[in-house]
Amino acid sequence: MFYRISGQFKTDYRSDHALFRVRQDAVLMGIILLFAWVIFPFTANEFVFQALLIPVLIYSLAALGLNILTGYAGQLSLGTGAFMGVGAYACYKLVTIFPEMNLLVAIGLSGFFAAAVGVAFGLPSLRIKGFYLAIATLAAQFFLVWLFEKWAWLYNYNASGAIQVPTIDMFGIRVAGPTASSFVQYYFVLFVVTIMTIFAINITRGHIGRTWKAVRDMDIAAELVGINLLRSKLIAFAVSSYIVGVSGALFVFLWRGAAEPNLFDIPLSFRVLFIAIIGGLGSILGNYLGAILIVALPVILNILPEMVGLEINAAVVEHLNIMIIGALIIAVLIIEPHGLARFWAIIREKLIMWPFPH
Amino acid sequence: MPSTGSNAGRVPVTFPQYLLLNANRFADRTAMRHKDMGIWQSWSWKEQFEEVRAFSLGLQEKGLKAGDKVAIVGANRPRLYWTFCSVQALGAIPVPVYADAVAEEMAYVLNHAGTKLAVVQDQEQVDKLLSFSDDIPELKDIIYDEPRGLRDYDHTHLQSFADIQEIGRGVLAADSSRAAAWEQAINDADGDEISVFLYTSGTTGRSKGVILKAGNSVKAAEDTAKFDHLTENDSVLAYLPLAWVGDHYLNYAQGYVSGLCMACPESQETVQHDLREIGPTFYFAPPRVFEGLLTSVMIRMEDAGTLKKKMFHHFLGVAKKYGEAILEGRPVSLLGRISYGLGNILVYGPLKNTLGFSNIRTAYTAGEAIGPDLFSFFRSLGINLKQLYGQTEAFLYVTAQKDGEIHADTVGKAAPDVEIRISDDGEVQFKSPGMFVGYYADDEKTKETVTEDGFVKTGDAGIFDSRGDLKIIDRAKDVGKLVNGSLFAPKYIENKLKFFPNIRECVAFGDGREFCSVFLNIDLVAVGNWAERNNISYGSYQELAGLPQVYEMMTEHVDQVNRDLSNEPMMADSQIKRFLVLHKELDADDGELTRTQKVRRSFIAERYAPLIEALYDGSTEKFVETEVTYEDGRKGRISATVQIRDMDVHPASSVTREAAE
Amino acid sequence: MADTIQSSPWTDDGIDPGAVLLNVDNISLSFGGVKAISDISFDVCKGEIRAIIGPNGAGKTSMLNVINGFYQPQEGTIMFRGKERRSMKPHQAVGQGIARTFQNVALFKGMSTLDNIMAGRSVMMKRNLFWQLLWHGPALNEEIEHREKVEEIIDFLEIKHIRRTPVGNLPYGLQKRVELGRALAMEPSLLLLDEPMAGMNLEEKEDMSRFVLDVNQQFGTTIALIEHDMGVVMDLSDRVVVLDYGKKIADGTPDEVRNNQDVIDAYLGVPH
Amino acid sequence: MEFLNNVFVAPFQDMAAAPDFFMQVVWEGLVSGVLYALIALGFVLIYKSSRIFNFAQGIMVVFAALTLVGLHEMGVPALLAVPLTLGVMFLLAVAIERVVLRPLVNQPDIILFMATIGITLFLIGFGEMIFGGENKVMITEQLGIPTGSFEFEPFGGFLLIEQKDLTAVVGAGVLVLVLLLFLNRSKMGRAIRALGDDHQAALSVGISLSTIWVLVWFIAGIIALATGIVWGARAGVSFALEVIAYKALPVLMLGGLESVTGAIVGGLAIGVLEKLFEIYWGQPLLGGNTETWFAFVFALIVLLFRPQGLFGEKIIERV
Amino acid sequence: MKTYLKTAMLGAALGLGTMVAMPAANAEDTIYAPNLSYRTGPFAATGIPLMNGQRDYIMMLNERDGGINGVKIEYDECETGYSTEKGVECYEKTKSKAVVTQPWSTGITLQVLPKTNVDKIPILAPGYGFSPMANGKVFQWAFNPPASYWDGASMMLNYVSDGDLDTLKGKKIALLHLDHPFGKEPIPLFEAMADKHGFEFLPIPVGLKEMQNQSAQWLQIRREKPDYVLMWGWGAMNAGAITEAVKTRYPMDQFIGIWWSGHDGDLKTVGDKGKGYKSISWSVPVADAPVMADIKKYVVDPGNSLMEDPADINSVFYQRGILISMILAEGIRGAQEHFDTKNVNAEQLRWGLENLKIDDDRIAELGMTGMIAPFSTSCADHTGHAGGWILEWDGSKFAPASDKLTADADAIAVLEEVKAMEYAEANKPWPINEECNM
Repeated sequence: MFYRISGQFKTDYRSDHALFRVRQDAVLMGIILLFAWVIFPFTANEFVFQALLIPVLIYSLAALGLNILTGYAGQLSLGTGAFMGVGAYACYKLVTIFPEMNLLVAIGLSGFFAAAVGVAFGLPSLRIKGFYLAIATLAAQFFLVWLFEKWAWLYNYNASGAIQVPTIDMFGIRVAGPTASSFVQYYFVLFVVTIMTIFAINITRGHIGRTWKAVRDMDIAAELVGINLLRSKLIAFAVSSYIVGVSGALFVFLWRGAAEPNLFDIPLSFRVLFIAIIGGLGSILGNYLGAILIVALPVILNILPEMVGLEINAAVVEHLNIMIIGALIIAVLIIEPHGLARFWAIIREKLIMWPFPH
Repeated sequence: MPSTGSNAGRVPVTFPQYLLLNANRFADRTAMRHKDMGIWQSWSWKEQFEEVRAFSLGLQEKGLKAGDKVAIVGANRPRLYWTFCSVQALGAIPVPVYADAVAEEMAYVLNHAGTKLAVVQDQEQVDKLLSFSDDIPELKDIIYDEPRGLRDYDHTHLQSFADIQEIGRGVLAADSSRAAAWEQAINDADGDEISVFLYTSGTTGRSKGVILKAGNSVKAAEDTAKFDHLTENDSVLAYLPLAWVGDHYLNYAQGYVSGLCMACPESQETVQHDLREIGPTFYFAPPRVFEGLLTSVMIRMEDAGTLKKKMFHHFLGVAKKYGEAILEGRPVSLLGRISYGLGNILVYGPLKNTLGFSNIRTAYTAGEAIGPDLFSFFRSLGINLKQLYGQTEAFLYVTAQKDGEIHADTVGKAAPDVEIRISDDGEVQFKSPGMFVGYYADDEKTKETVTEDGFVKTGDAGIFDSRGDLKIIDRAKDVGKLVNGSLFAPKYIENKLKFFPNIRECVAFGDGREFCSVFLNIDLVAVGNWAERNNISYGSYQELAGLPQVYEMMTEHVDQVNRDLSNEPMMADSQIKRFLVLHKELDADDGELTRTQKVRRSFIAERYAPLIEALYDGSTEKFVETEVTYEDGRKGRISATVQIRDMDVHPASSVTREAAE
Repeated sequence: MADTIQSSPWTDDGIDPGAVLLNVDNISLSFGGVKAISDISFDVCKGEIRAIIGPNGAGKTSMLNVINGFYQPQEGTIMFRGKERRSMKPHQAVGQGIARTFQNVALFKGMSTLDNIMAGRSVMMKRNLFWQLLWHGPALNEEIEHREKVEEIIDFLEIKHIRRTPVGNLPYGLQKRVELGRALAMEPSLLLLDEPMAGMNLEEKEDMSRFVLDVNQQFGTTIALIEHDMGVVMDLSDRVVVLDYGKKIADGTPDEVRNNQDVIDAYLGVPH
Repeated sequence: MEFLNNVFVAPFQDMAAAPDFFMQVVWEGLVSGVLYALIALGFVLIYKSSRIFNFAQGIMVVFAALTLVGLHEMGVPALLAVPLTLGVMFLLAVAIERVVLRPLVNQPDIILFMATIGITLFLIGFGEMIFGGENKVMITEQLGIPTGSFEFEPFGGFLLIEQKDLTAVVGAGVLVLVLLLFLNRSKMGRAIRALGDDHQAALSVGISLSTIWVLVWFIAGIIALATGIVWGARAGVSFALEVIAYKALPVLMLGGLESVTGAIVGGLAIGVLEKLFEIYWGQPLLGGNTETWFAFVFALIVLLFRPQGLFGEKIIERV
Repeated sequence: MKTYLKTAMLGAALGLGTMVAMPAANAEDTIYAPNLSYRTGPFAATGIPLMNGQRDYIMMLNERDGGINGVKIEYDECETGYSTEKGVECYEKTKSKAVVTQPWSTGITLQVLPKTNVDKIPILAPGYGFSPMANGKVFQWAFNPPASYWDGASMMLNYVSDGDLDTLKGKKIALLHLDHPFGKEPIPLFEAMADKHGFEFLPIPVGLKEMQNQSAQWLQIRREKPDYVLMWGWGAMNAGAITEAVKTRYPMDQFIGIWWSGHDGDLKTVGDKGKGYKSISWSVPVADAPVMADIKKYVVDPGNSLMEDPADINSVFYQRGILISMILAEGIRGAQEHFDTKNVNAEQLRWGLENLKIDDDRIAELGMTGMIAPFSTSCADHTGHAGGWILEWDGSKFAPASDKLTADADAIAVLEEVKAMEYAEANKPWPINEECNM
């Protein structure tokens, strides 16, 4: 309906390869960016920042990383949480060893540690496929979390075994630590997420992204068109783990403020996986939609009874909440197995076809 | 960049002169687009000028001289359009030929025109030409656009377009004076040169080559471009046959004159899609196309959800009520404007967009009568659809509807600088700036067509209505008289009936008879749908056609037509007194229709003589047996007892009565 | 435009037309004791269309798999473009100019026609991760450069109208065509076709035959193909090698092969 | 040097020094192994018949055990509670087939996998709402499971074997035997096995797909109940039990997703090995708690050398 | 139709997504005291009786006295399921009008701790949290009365050594602990004490996923043969440990758990076999305490309690929950009186919690005689270091089995100082209460 694409034609390949081939998409993106960069931060209160905006962004980023591996390169991973942990611990060590280091740099660097670990655990992917590989990634998951607990050097020998984010200033503005304002932290996260998303979009639409999709869709054929499977998969592991690692660093430094090892345990991995799958594998947008649903919905379900004035036992609410999330996952999978991104794609397609049904 | 040279400031009188002008005034504006290799390849006027010049010089180098004829065969391709101008620039004459013509027809045209050279699209056309090359000794060389598959052909008399252009560029590079000479030659033209031969696809007999002069053509095109305010900001999709006057006039001639941008579709199959992509501002299509569009819109909407369907039809209703008034700037209530505005957001805008009509400023239809509902449907959406009446001999325009003076049942007033009159026997005759100078090598036909005082006979019967608008009622030769001497125009009546979606075909009889009667063919899809919705079961066309409910429906339709006819003084006597619904669909395989789906009246009259007899002998039913040809070529016989219905006739004075209602 | 395709350096592999491009020498291959191919030798000359035929289970596909490095033969050598090799990875074979299609369509189902064919050019796309991240600039230029080549192939194979259709939604015949396109995109000097016409109707077969011939003529690509339809094989190919139970039983022009008694026996199922 | 000694010599010296302790470790590992094998068996059955990687097997164990205990708390006699629980598990199987599997038939593996995670979440919420989150005691005695223990004194040491563990081992053995008999001998069982290879072949036996699925999920439910009883008897019944589902995963990796034998052997092997590793290497050298990852890393290493797992057939790739 | 369903669902999802949460307006005449409860999740079994106790005491106050000094307390649970993430979310949600944060898990406490400095909301973590929180100068906003984990650890050592720690020399003491910040909490103290008093300290971690399958840990215990096994267990770990202890034939009288390991529910699953198992506790269930009668009268009998089994009223954890709410209520009362206002705010409550005076008289006034040891807090001491008792499981319930024990205050104080400063250093700039000069 609002997608009126008539008269939008391409006269060269450059514009044909543009990110938004349809003007309305660009407009929509502009509106979203306007909300993200201006309207939300200036209207949100502390709770909205801390319980909705910041976590949605960080989870989106983690899911984006996972999606590169699972959605684009077809390698199912259940170890996302641990790779986030690698990013977080690496960042922690970096800022405690080099207190003068710019946090942005530290976070950027910590991604490389995650990428290295990711590549190491990605090596078996050439020989192990499908669910076997998924279970293999669990090895990373459990081993790494164990390591976070046992290797006291990682958490600077804290008595509690947890890492606590120190207060960090950047260009004179407090960005991390208990006294940092949510407003600043939100912009920090938004900035990193935006940059990472741009990178992810670029890489997935280029030839490396195509190579990944080829490997995902049919690895034998991919090999026979000259794609080096190991190389392609390892790049996917590296890029994916990098993004996941950065998200892990953000997770702890810009949001949680402290983390104990089992924070990075399997529930976190699953949560990110939910986001990626509900959002839509093989899509960038889906990660955001999925995160909005999976992160924000429970928050809203929790405050909903209160808002409508219902007095329900907190435990019952929580139980219902878990059930609703479970049922929702199943429902989304049944209605649209390709996730919310496909959902949007269908709606968009319908808006383009409007008023025709197809 | 062409030098402005000696011709600066002078009004161009040939298309090549316009090319030079446009290459200056619109240098970087897009002149041509072509969907190829996945994108719209584009050429600015300057680039187009260079392409044309290269090819033209290449042709010159190959020995093409003024007066030579060059056949152009193929689909709408930039290079073929460039060929026109390249050839005209040398004073030679382009002869576009229908690409789908069979070899024999094509050979006739090429022979008749005496073409020396043919520029064709691809291997298919090359093969076709080579297949009768022995019959056309004058044809020396063939130039092709797409090299695919032609690699292993003997290239002594076969060259690619690109090669010729290479030659042309080589010439330019070697001798810089050639460019100026070439331009000088163009500028030297005074408009009296022959611009093009357009062969009409004669329904009877052989094709005739209509000779059009450059000056006349340019004048005509300038007139109509002004009439419709065409400028370099406009764009069109060139998808009609290259050899047809409509395409040559609307796209090539008007394009050069106004500087608009012409877009060539990727292929015939993708026209609809390409139309949507380009979103042209000027559009032409015969009524059939619009009818097909409307049908497809309605069919596609059938699958929509109930709510959406309701909304869609509601807003169509709103459009019907206010749309045309708003389009024509007539006063409309605020509520009406708001409803229409809402409809525009929800329905019309998106609908036009999916059809590729969003940017249309002017759309024309012509060729045959258009149903009033169909016509106002598109107009009510906000598409400025108009009718024109034209002929190859006129270089298209005879009449055209002016913005704000649009009526479904007329073709408007005379186009600028056109004179029209109606002869005593009802035939429309005209005199126009773009008028042809004669049929090539056929003086006899020319004499037959042009009156002594210089009017061209159109062969169409027409009348002027009270507003002075021309109304075409039929082919002049088909118009007859009822026994009481009043006018009987079968096609006029048939068209009125065919505007009902439930009626697919009909044949009217009445010449030399007491009254008018018709055969009807129901539309299997439309009536079948209706039957399904009303839980009426049927097994075959024959069974459906014979159902009493269907007859009821047809009776209503015929009565409506009678009511309409009674409003028209000249036609009131042609009201339908009796009709029947044929037991089989009229079919081209049985020879009842032409391949272009036109009714073959005399054949039908002969084949169904017993039925006609029954129409006039007062019987209420008649048993008939007919031979049919099935799709696989087998023949069979079907028989049926066909019902005949009597109709009431409305008094001719019903105008007043209706007004009182 | 289409004319540029003729000047493409596709066949520029340093081998003169008519000379031996590929020589397969005494190849044997077995899986866990089961011999799939035993001691087969034949050659493929540059510019020809070479057919490999034989009854089901004759080892034809295995032969192709050996040629493009998917299987490593236990014995024998392969000489390609004048160089001898024993084992290599499939993606290395692609690097040397061997492309292939598959008996069962092996397209990337989640991708469009355009992307599938673009994937065929992966080997030639060199811009690394860094440039890919930036996209604008070198990566995009490279992408466009290859897009132009791919559009030529799309045009050549007459699949413009399905450019952006996900290949999973295409009818079988078109999928096969897209697969051929993907192989062509690799600009191979040797193109291996594994039953290019399997499962096609007559019209599709005719189209495909035309494309195979056009590829051979227009680009001078050497083609080795497996096909069951004898009519097609005899029409298309310059020379035919016949396998049966992993052994070579005949080799020659279509006419020679047609009249070879062993071949007739093999096809009639005369027991060994 | 010392490091090498600690890794390669000292542990074995320890084993030899206290053989009774070593035997105890092996026994403990074996008992865990039986449980791993049981859960893995549930996975395998469902994977074989429907290509679903059923993550919900863990919560099914909890759910079955909770239902049993919950029914008993409501006053249902223990021996009646068991069939009633089976009834509940049957209803669950039917519900899952109707609500989840049928609409998702022919979807990619990962989608079905996610759906089973959805089931897991739903059952956690549902179970906690119905039964509450408290720890519950398995009605071991009421079910007639012996609770005493046998004590041995091999090599002058001390080896303790609990009767309920022994019952668990024996019971699991019987269950597996019955299952194998069912799979190999009955028409239904053969249909289930055939389903893994070819839907059409299975259908030709004349049993509808949904019947088979309900049946398979029901069998998985029976196994879940058995697991729940055995595990609950050891450590009580609570939602924390759900995590043992993870333990079955490396077993599957090792034994192959489709091999019943693989599940059993793999389960036992992992149970014993992880215990040995933890006691003799993990605790002294790595700070303990290595059981969380040992099985996974072990399976990963094995798979690197044998990608088809211990019991899979060598894969020949075809094109 | 399917399309509509899809569209509707998406619409609903988006609608929810854009809704911005605003906590409901606060009624003026109540004090909002939220509790970050965990009635769900793996530790629900422990949480439920505690939450019930906390809730019922406040309800009783509201019913019996009309609140505290006439101001009703709005007790509100925000469910965390013991998840740190949910906990922080709950903190953010409630902090705008809450006078106190009761974070419950050590993980949540650690996360919230730095934020409270900024938000100026006191953390009340009775008997849990971070032991150095006792240092009120550093942790101005955190309170963990009446005893910290280090107090518990010290009391345990005092108990096993009969007050003379040097008798432990050469002995081996194992700490079976959850591998989690909570479980690691006492390790520094044990290590310090082991150094000082010459016993061998052996931490044995139990992973969160291994809680119910501790055979490896108990095999280790069997191999190491420690003289005492002390346990920092939580939830299902407790029952698992006691079951394994029984199986391993580890003597129950050498097996002592921290107060969170002394839960009736956990021991019930073990039953008679757990007889002799001990747990240190700063609270003692007293069935006939007057306060219990009031709770029964005002809350349980009218059916307002969430307790499922009325017999649970005498369980350790339920009564501990009551005491926790009592500490909060006393803090509020103190603040009301000090500031002479009814509606105390968070900052005022901080003063209240910093100046608790729970002496024997006050305990008696509260009808809690015997349930808790007297203690008092100050700006320097946010714990109070009250004593505790050993409770012993008799097969069906816990009963006191020792005289009142006290912790080795000096040793703990040193460690508290060191660790608190370490914390402040790692999190600098960290505000220190300079005004407090005690």
